[in-house]
Amino acid sequence: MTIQLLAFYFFAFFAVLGALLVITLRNPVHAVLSLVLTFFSVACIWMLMQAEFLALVLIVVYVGAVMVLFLFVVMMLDIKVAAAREGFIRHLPVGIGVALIMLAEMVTLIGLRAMQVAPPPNPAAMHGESNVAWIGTALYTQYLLPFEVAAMILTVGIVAAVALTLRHRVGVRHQNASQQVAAVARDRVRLVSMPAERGDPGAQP
Amino acid sequence: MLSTSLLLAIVLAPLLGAVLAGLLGRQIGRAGAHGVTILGVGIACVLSFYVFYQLVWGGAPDYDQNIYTWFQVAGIGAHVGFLIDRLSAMMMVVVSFVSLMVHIYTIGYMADDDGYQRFFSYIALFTFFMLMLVMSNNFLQLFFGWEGVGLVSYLLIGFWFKKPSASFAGMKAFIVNRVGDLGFVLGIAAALHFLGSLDYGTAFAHAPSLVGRSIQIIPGHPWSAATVICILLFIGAMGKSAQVPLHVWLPDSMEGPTPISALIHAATMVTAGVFMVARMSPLFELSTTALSVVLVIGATGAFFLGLIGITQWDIKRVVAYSTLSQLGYMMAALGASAYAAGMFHLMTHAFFKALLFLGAGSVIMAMHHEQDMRYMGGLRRYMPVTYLTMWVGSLALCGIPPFAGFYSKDAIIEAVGASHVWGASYAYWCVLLGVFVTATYTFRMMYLTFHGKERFHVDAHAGHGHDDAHGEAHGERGVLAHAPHESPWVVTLPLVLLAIPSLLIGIFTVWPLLYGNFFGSAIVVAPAHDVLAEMAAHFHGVLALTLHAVFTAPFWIAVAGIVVTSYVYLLNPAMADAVKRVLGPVYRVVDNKFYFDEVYNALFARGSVALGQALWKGADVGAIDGVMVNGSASLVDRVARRARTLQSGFLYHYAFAMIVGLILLLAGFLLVPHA
Amino acid sequence: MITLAHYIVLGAVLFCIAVAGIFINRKNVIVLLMAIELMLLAVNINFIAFSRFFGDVAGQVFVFFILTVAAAESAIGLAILTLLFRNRRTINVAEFDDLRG
Amino acid sequence: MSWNDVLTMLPELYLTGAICVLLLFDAFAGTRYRSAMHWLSMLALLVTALLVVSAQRAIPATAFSGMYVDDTLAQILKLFSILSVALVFVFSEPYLRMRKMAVGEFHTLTLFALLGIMLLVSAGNLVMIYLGLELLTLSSYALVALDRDSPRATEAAMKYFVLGALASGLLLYGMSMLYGATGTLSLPGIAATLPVTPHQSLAVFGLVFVIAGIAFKFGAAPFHMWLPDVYEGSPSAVTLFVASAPKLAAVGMALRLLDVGLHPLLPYWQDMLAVLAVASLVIGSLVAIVQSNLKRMLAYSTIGHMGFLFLGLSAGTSFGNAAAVFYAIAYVLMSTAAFGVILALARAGFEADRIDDLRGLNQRSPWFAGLMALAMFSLGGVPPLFGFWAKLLVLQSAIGAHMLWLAIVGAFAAIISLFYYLRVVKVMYFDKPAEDSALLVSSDASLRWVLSLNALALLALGVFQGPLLDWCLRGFGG
Repeated sequence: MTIQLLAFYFFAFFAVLGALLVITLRNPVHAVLSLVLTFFSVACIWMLMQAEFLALVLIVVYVGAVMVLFLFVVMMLDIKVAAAREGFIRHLPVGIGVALIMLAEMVTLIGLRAMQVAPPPNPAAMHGESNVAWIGTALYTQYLLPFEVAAMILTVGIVAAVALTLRHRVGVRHQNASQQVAAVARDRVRLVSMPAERGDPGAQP
Repeated sequence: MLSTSLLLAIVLAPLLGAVLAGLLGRQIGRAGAHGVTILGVGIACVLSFYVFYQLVWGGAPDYDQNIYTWFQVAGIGAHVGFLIDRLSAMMMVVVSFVSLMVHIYTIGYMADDDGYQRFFSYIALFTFFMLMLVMSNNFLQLFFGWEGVGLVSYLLIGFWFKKPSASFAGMKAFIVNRVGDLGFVLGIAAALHFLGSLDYGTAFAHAPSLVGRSIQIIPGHPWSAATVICILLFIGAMGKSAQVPLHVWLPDSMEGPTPISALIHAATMVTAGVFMVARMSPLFELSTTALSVVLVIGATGAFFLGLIGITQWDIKRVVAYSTLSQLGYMMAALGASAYAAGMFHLMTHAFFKALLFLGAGSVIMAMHHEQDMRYMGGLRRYMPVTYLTMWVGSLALCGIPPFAGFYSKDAIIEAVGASHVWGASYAYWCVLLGVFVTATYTFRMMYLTFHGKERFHVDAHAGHGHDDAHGEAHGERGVLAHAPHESPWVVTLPLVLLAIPSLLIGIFTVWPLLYGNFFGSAIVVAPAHDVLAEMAAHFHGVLALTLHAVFTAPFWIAVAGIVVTSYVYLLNPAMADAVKRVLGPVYRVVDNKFYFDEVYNALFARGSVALGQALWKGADVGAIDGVMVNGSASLVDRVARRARTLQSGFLYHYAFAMIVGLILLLAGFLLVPHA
Repeated sequence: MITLAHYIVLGAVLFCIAVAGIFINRKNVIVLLMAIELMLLAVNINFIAFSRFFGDVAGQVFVFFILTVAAAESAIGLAILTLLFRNRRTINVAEFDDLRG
Repeated sequence: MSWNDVLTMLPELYLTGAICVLLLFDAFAGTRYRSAMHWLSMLALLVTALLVVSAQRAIPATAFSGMYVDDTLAQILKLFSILSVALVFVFSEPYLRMRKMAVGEFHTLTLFALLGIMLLVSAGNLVMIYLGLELLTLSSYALVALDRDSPRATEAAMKYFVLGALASGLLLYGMSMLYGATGTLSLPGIAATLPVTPHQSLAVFGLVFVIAGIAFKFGAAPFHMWLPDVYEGSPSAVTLFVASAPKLAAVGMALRLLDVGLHPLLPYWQDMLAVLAVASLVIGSLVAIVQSNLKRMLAYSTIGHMGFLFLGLSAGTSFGNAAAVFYAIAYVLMSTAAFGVILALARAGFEADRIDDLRGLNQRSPWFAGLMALAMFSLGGVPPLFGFWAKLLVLQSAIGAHMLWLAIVGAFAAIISLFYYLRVVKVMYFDKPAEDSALLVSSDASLRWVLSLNALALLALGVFQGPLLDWCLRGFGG
């Protein structure tokens, strides 16, 4: 058993453990932290595959930004850790059963025998460049169009998030300095000439 | 030589009338509306007679041309075109003549109705679609006309849509016909698939290639392609021509105005199925199985549906069941490969049945929209023209020589007797006993309506007038505001004009139609099935045939029916109740129309609603939560939970369903070996 | 020696855990969002492993895009979540059954 | 990248630019320019459509290293998507105005979704399929939740989001397996490798997941559960959108994946699609019967329609594919007409989305009752309307592919489905309007005219369906 294999089992164990905790823990904050554990472990496994760029992106973007966003929302919403878990416990056997059936089917159908192959030498190193350069070159040549589309998707994310959550609260008074400065006397007082009130004798009471 | 513009004029004249009356009805007024439509249909009628004359005596060749190409895609062409041979020419004459009579009659019948212009527009439109149907030279246009007449028929059944029963009847006709149309569409698709063309000419030319080809509907069970095509097409005919078990819509369609019953539900539209099967004779002749099906279903209707007519009290329903029975006769003739006999009966039936319907309508008008024969009786003194013409129609219906119906029905019975396909002997007994049934219900109707004591009385203060066209606000049953009187001339004129062919047309046409190879190449009969050729050997002229009738079984069976009925209803009225008592259970079954409606209601209407309910509640809650998730929990707990969360809506159930679907698809690959 | 099979099985296990998380969880919408992240992670493991063993860059590039989309997706998901909380004062999955039948 | 690449995908590039301009316009112009936003969006659609039309070419063109494919199929789907989005804008304008919903975001998000559709139907690579799909679905999630204060809309959005993410996870897993089996992401490359790869069983395994993803996008049973809730819960304007152009995108996606990429696996996916088709036909046509909400009923009817569409797809022939595209177009035009009527009747505080709300519509507005009846008959497949031809073609293609049993199931489903379409017609024509009935057709002139045209097109395209069918067939070399 090589040191790599040992490392793989180590990280894989924590990845699976973290995943299991994510879906079982009661407290959402704990669940988020378990997910972080999984992400870390998986990033290490990617490192084992010499996919350094993606491993780093996973840590920096996922753990650093997305998971923080999750934590932020969890805490902001002030979710009560509900005591009632009976539903979960009762449905657990069926859930586990279905998941195991699915796993069994998947593993059977994938055909693992054909996959008992050792990895070839690192392709990026073969090209005499780093993993980052290897991906970067592909990204900016062959995959330029998807790259741009990904940018549009991020824009949609921003537009949607703003459209859904930004609120102009009614009744909140904002100070608008430029309007205040631009105000002139004419705008502040309006003189209205009105005819004097007079009783109309023909009017119905 | 027939010119294209002539044929176009026949089709377009009624359409133009319909459009004018429909769109400008308010502007041109009542007289204008019936003026333009009658003019249009009149033109079509006159020209149809001309075409018929040209084909039969003028020596004009058959006409088969495409006029307009609708689309041409992937080797499939859809055209508008006409095929005018003697078969279609005869149908054109029948359709346009009966339609013209009904138009004239409607002036009187609908005189007080608000929807006068609309009505004329519909019936002219109907004439257009029907002519398109019979003149078509391809499947697609046939289908167009087929759906068109259906559409107008639903519109007209539900014409008095404020009456709930009328709108319900319209719906029922629509849905039942969809079942037929399903078969028809599949049949056309299958014909296109195997024959490679929508045009009759090309398709029929390829018909012999069907022999030996098969189709697998259920994997592993090949069926003959010809049988599948023919049976599918025949299912279409069953819907439109109201054959057992798709007949249930026709009696209900009597909710529509009577001229419609005469035109659409007796003389023309319902015979479209008969016409279609005759037109498809090159295909049907390839499949003995299909012919057997046609024969058995037709004969079954001829006898059993006629039986129902004996128990009905509504005068229109009696005539309606009689129509069902006669349609059965026509189909039986087709099944026996005696296409000419079927078409012959179609023609004679169109005349005398339209006559009977219009006569019934005349009676109904005289009775202030009372249709129940229990409140009639003795009307012969009040309306002599209606009385006499209806007798002509009745005798023709019963097949008494020398009335028209005799020749056609006799030919059918003999042809069925001579047929050798499977089920022919059963069919023979059905059509033979059907004669007795026919005589019984016909004479019963005539006696109850025109003879015997008056079962209504006149009360000037009863207070409802002629304006009550919808039959809704009847006061006491059987009380009339003033005495019944003969209908106006616009009503009686069509009666007389229809009575003439009902009396005479059989005598003049029996020889050419049945034995004179009148239809020529329009109808194909395999030599092994050609029963008419066998019968021709015994034909020695019309007079001999008529006299010979006295020595045949059908005639005496009809006479027996007449005698029995006369005894029961004229001499010994108490007998009817006695017979009813003796035959109690049988009577109830027949009186309830063999429970077709009930069974359909339970099976289809309620069944599909229940199945939908079950899937709605069951699939979401029962299957997922109840059976799979809570399978381990105790029964009490499960019942309680189901009561509490009767409907799902839960995200996890949805996700669960998706995953189960995925697992099943995966399992499909584990378990089912693939190529 | 770590073979391709090791990675693929790890991916399958994580995938099944994530899927199970979606329908086992009956309390909390936010855990559903996390399960979705897990699922995408499993897919990413597959892609990187295949990419590594083929010596082909396409798989890793795809993972890059998946990560990008997942970020946008979680932003929208969390936005909907806050709306839900604002409208209902709860994010309990078992209480969202207004729409059903 | 070259100029040629840019020119080839000019419509998409233009649309991207237009969306950016609209975004800025919306941000800076404020709410006073609502109608300007509407007309600018319509203008953007018009120009995009013109660019698509002007790019008509006989031979398919590719751009950006095969990421983008422009062919007849893509053009048909794009043009009708643009058309349906234009209809969505016209029909929903009064609705949004009355409800004071975010007009700017509605337009930009819808256009983003349209961009996703256009990229999706032109995809030549799994990456583009995925990104186009996500652009479409992410925008759709946001649209469904756009009515922010409605609990039902947000609930629908959450369900849509979670299930949609699950589905795209399944799709991605399948794609990873396809990649593992073939070593390429390019669709033509996959098709070329599949017959020679030693890992074909792995590809078939991935195929199952890909089919699940496709089925979700269509809303085919058992992946349909999101559809009724989203249709019912969304604001009607959004329902209209969700029910229209995305179905064209789904057809495009299915054809790109199955016909272009996975055609060597035809015997496998044919059976799967057939099974899904039967399940959808049964669920769709039966469960719709018991619905009282019109939008929900139309949702179940959609599931049934998707079953029909699968009949065409599962044939796997070029005729079947053309029939499926034809069916999708027919479905989209029918559902815009049906939902258009709902939108025309909706007012502030009155959604007009229950079947009973249509009671006696004929007495209030015979014309709109007629249009609705036309839409219903067309949905039910009554000849000679558009929907009839669509059904006929898919049935015919199923028969042509020797799946007569499937055609018979389809025909039965068509009959059952007539029942609930007729119910709507019956309610409009034979029931009396409620005493306090608030049935009023919107007075918005463009809505009235365009809706009339849309519904009448169902008749016109039924009568003159030849050119459209021809065009669809040409998309597959027919």
